[in-house]
Amino acid sequence: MWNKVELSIVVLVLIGIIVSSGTMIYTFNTMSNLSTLTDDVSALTENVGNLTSSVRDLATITALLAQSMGQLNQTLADLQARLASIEASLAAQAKETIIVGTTDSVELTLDPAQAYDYFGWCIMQQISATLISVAPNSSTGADFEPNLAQSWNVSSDLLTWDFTLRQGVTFPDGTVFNATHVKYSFDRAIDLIPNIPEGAPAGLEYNKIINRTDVLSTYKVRFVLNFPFSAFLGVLSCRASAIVDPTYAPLMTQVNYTAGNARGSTPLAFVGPYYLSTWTRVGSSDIEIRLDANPHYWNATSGYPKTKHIIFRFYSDSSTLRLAIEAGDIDMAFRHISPTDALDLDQSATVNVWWGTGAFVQYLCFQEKRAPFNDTRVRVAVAAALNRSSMCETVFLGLSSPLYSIIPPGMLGHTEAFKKLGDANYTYTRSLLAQLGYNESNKLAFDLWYESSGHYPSSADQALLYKEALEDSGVISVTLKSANWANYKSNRDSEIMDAYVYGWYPDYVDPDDYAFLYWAAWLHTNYSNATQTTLYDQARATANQTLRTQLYAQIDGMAVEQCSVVPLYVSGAWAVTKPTINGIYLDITQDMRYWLIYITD
Amino acid sequence: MGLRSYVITRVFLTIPTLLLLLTMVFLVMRVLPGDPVSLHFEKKADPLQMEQMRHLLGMDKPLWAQYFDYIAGLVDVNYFSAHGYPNLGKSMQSFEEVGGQVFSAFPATLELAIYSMIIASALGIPLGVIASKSYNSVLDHLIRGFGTVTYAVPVFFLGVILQLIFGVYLHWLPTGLRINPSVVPPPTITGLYTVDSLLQGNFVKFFESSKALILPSLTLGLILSGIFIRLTRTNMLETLRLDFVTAARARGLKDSTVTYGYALRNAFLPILTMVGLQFAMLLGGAILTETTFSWPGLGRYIVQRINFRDYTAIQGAVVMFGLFVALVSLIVDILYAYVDPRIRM
Amino acid sequence: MPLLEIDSLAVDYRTSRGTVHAVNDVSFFLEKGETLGLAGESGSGKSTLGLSIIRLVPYPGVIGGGQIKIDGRDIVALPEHEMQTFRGTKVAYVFQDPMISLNPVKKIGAHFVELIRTHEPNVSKKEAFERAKTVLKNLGIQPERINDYPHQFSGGMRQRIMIGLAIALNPDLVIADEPTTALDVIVQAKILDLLESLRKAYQMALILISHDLSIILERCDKIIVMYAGHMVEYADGTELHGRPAHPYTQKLLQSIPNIELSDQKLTAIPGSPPDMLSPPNGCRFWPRCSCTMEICRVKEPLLVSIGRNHLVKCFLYGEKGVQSE
Amino acid sequence: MVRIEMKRSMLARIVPGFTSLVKKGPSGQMVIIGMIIVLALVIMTAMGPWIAPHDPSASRVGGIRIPPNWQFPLGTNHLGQDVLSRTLCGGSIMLQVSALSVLLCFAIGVPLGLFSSYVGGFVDSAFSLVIDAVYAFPGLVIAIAIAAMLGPGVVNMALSIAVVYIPSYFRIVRSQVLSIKELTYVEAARSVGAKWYTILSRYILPNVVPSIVVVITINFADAILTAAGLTFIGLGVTYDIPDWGWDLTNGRTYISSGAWWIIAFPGLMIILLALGFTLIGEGLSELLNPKLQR
Repeated sequence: MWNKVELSIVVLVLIGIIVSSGTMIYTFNTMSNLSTLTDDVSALTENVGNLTSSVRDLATITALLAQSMGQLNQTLADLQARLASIEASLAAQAKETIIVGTTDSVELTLDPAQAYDYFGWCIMQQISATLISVAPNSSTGADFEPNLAQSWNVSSDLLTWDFTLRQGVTFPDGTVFNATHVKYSFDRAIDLIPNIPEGAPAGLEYNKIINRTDVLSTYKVRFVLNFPFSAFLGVLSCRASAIVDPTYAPLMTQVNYTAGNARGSTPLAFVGPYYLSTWTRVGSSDIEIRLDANPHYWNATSGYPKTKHIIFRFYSDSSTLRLAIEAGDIDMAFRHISPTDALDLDQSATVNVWWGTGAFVQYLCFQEKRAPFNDTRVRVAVAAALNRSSMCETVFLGLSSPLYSIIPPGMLGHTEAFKKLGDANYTYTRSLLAQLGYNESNKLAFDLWYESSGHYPSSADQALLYKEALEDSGVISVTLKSANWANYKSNRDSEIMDAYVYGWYPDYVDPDDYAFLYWAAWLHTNYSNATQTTLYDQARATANQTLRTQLYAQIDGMAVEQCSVVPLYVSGAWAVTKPTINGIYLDITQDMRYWLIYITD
Repeated sequence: MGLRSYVITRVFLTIPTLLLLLTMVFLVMRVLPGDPVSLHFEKKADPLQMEQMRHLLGMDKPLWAQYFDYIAGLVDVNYFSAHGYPNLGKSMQSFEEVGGQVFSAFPATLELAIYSMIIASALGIPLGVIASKSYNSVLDHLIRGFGTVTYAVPVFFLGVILQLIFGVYLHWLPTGLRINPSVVPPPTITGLYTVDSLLQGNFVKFFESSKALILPSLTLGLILSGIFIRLTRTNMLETLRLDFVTAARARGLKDSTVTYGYALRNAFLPILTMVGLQFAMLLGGAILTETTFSWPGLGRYIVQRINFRDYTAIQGAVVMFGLFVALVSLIVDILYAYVDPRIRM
Repeated sequence: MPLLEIDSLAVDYRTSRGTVHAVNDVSFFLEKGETLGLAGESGSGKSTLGLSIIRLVPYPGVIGGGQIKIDGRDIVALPEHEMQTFRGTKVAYVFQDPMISLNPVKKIGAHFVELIRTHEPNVSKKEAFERAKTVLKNLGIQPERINDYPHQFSGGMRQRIMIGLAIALNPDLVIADEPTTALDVIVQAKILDLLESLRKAYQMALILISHDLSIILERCDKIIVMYAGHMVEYADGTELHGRPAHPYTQKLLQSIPNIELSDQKLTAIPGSPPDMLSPPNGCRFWPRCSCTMEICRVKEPLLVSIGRNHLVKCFLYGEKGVQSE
Repeated sequence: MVRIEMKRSMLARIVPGFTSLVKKGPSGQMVIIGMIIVLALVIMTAMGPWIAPHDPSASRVGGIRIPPNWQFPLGTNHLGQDVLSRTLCGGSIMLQVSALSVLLCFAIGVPLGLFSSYVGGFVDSAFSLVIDAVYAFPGLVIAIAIAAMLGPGVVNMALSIAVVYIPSYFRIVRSQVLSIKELTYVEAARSVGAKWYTILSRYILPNVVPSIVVVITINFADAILTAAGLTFIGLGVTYDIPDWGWDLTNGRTYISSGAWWIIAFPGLMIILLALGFTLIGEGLSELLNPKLQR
């Protein structure tokens, strides 16, 4: 090692020398040129003359600039005055306004029947409301609190769900919120499904879940389901179940962004803490989103939202976002500050970093249509060779944690099932692969794909670490391949990728929204398992938590045997703010509840 | 021939070039492997829906028909007068009008381009002149060295360095965006913040928007100034050698008169043409600069659309770039004709 | 006191491949109203000599030594801005090729106005314009064309304009560097006549530089013959025509076609001018000379007087030249 | 006679270009320095794998983001990879891509230019119309579009870059040929019944060579920068091969946290490489510019 270091230093130094000597030659030559001139006095004076005159020319040119600059300075002077006054008024506003920097952007629309991206849902949560919602700081995500519904009860067979609605909730135009609005919202969501290119809001297909919605009375509504569904409350608490305003929500068509008309750009009923007062998009990415307090908010009396105005600013990547929060351009940076930045911002006194629990998981999928992964033993062998902890330590600096069950910790039914295979368990891997005739000379070779356009956090670095860990087994050789998000999806659908890393954000916080990933058809792993699906349906059909826990545990157990999909890690969550910002809850729901945030001085 | 007739012919000459350009873009986008629609859509799109989408995007037609629609759409005057932008088809992702998106994104790029052009020429041309005047002197070599180095620096590298110095350490200038977050952007008239804010008579906004412009345009301008220096220098060296310059000197005219009135004014013609060509390169650099400074322009638009395989959008943006470049070169040529009496007469 | 007095002038070109002594040890003087002819093959340094008088020797040329006195004032060390006042007012220069000697993007009028107002700042634009018009009239160009661009004029016209620009501020000395070479024969004579008449009218001194000895013979009082940067012979016109001393001059004269003598033998000079980077030592002409002696190869002859202001640089006449070393 | 004429014009352009560069003053020395830099970097990259102290893509050889010290002379990056090793080996992709693209441009642009200008007439004007259309177009935009469509990979990258630079070859060759075509000695050659390919190879090509050399060097520099740009946009080749472009792009994320060394060294290398080629190009073009020769 040592001599190598020295050797390479020597080489570097050599190059340094070569380059610098090159420059030396050059400058020397310059000088010699000069000397040939200098030995003649007149030439020198002339040269100097030229020089000065040319400098004078530069002056003449810059003079113009300077002039205009001068004028500008003048204007600047009174500008400063104006600015001072402005800043004063800004300062006054400051306590009312929070500027949030983000790298997110609304992907498509704010129509609950179609929107399916984190940021879209985040905005929707601020400007509209669902019947029920998850209490802040809930550890399991199963502590539901009333929102537009005040109370609810469910039949023992989990098929009929009745909700009593809150009274005195009004839309901005004065319309009083009632059961018909609820029915309208869900009927619309279901009717729209065939008209939407991307299908129903992914994951939750209302048309499959809900049989019908009945208005029992002005303030009573009933959902009748097609099958017993214990996680239905979770579904109702998610953004796709937000209430829409019939005036702005046509039945058969989805609502898209329309420039200069924030209200018309979303079908949502403005019954949330905020209005959407400005929404500017340029070339289908957000430029400005401005939220103003909604005076009609049913909870306004108890002082919500605590901050009148929320302004979103949009940055192209995490490093510029970090620079912005450091420079104090923004009050709060939420999604995505990179782990590195988060950690060393944590050291600085000028900002606060808030740490929370994550529910975003990533997992490794195998293409089981063909060799090598049509053989379970190969999948298991590879799964055993993975080294989650080293990846988490290196790439996420410990801010995300190894995941040994597709259901993230904290949630009902989370297990450590995959620990059974261990991490970097090379002996096991080698023995398994040996059975199939793979060894140092004849390695198991396959392509490992990752998404390259930043759809998942540092996916390239992850991939590199996975590759490394697998190849350390000595009997596996991995070829890294990458594609941007669109191509990645199409590759997945055309099933050309041997092994590929995928990720999942919860639609609603319930194991029901995770467990199915093991065999989800849209992952195109070509894996299916009747027993697992039946167990899954049983878990759906019971409200008995202990029983559900067991059932999910069984599913995990089988997953370990099959390794159709191998859980990798669950992310952490963090937000960076100025020290004056308070009231941030980063719980398992991954929601940012802006109406709870306030400024202290 | 007269200036007017020259301009007219020149305008007519651009048309075939444009048509060619459009055709190439279309082919590039269509000849590539895979069917855009099926590539684009997510899991749930079943065959029937895909058909709907194809129909909606007019991709169920044969290629030549698509081509025809595409050209026809571009020259559809009614559409233009109705929407205020040409028909570039619908985005494959959001089904919004690509034309609208592209036109809304373009001003940012334009503003960036203009200002960096100004910086580049304000820096490059005088330096080039000075270098050429003190030919082979230390000054000349220094300026030349500067030019060469700036040319070799990757745009985004320079951008990051500037961000770090002026944004993070000195806190003088914003590190991104077109205007200070706490200020509401000026109402869109031209789309150029600096211009709009002035039209609106709001100096604070002007101040803020120009502050935000400094770093990006400086980054791009510096890179470009290298080329300007080289161009100016060589052309000046050539003209300074011409007889009429010596003759002017022999008549005892002032040094500045000779340099600018004679040498530069004649060297200016070739410089002008080159500048026109450089504009294309500048737009290329703009893409990287926009990404570095979160500048919401056409470049960033393309980059984002690529990640969604939004073919129609990419095509639209590329066409927009093409149109713009064609326009610039047209203007340059007309300017040329105007400056050079030999054509003007 | 002579108008122009040049004393042992040397002009060098410092190229990266070595130094070229383009003009070597040249001395002469010129009174007001006199005409001097500079004859020699191209590359003999005559143009360089001309340019050095207005101190516009092109890069990388520098005045390597000697004096150039105009009205007794040595201009060699003069600062640039003072030199500028000299040019155009005291000394004017007419260049070889009129097609490229005018600024293509400036109107003719502009050229004049610019010139006049640079040197006489208090003259108003209008005045200057009027003066320009009169000058044009004198040159036989209709004044209304003053607003045309150079490219609208013929070569001859342009040369007239150049001359106009030269005499506009009636300088004491005009240097015409091959003023007619680029023009066709018919125009040539006209231009030269114009030059002559103007010279008389304004009593200017004229230095006529040309490779064509005949032109010089018929128009100049004094003649200098240059070869490879050396002034090889100096004499009055008639004297030189009567008895050319230097072999080179003789050869030059023999190469001029002459209408009077019908059976004249035209002889070209054998060989070609030396490479100025490495000129032959001794007399620079010996490789082409018909009467070369041993000494010519080793020693450089000095200028020796062989009659009333008739100097020659050749050993044929130069025993005392040798002794004087 | 013809032969001599040709030799003269060849020598007149090539000799000042390629011999006695030092004597040619600063321009010549620019060329030499450029060559030295490029050569040095090429050698370094070639030797890289052998002299690199660590496996350049092995993570955690030391701690994460360790500033330069004795054990890690250039520090380590965000994955704990040895920056020194990566800097030593990281040139390969850049060089491959640029070399390949230059090769492509040359192989397509030059023959095309020769052919079109030699044939002349309709073909020529048609070709040049197309080429000019491409030439006038923002290069990086095309490159990005094509690269995005083709997907990552050295060849694809080279292709997308090549498309951008073919026109400059075409144009230079064409203009040269058009000027040379009419020269007396070519006329003469034609009159004595020389075949078209003899004329091309014997008389025209040699005269075109110098200016092509200039274009090549400039093209090299541009190709390198474009490659870096594409990588920056996220269209780079796979991640497990050390590459300056990648390190520059990633390093950008960490410079704000003070880890300048991750970005500085690969950045420096790219600049040096581009600078080397630019120097050669500028020097040569100055040397070969007839208008500047005295």
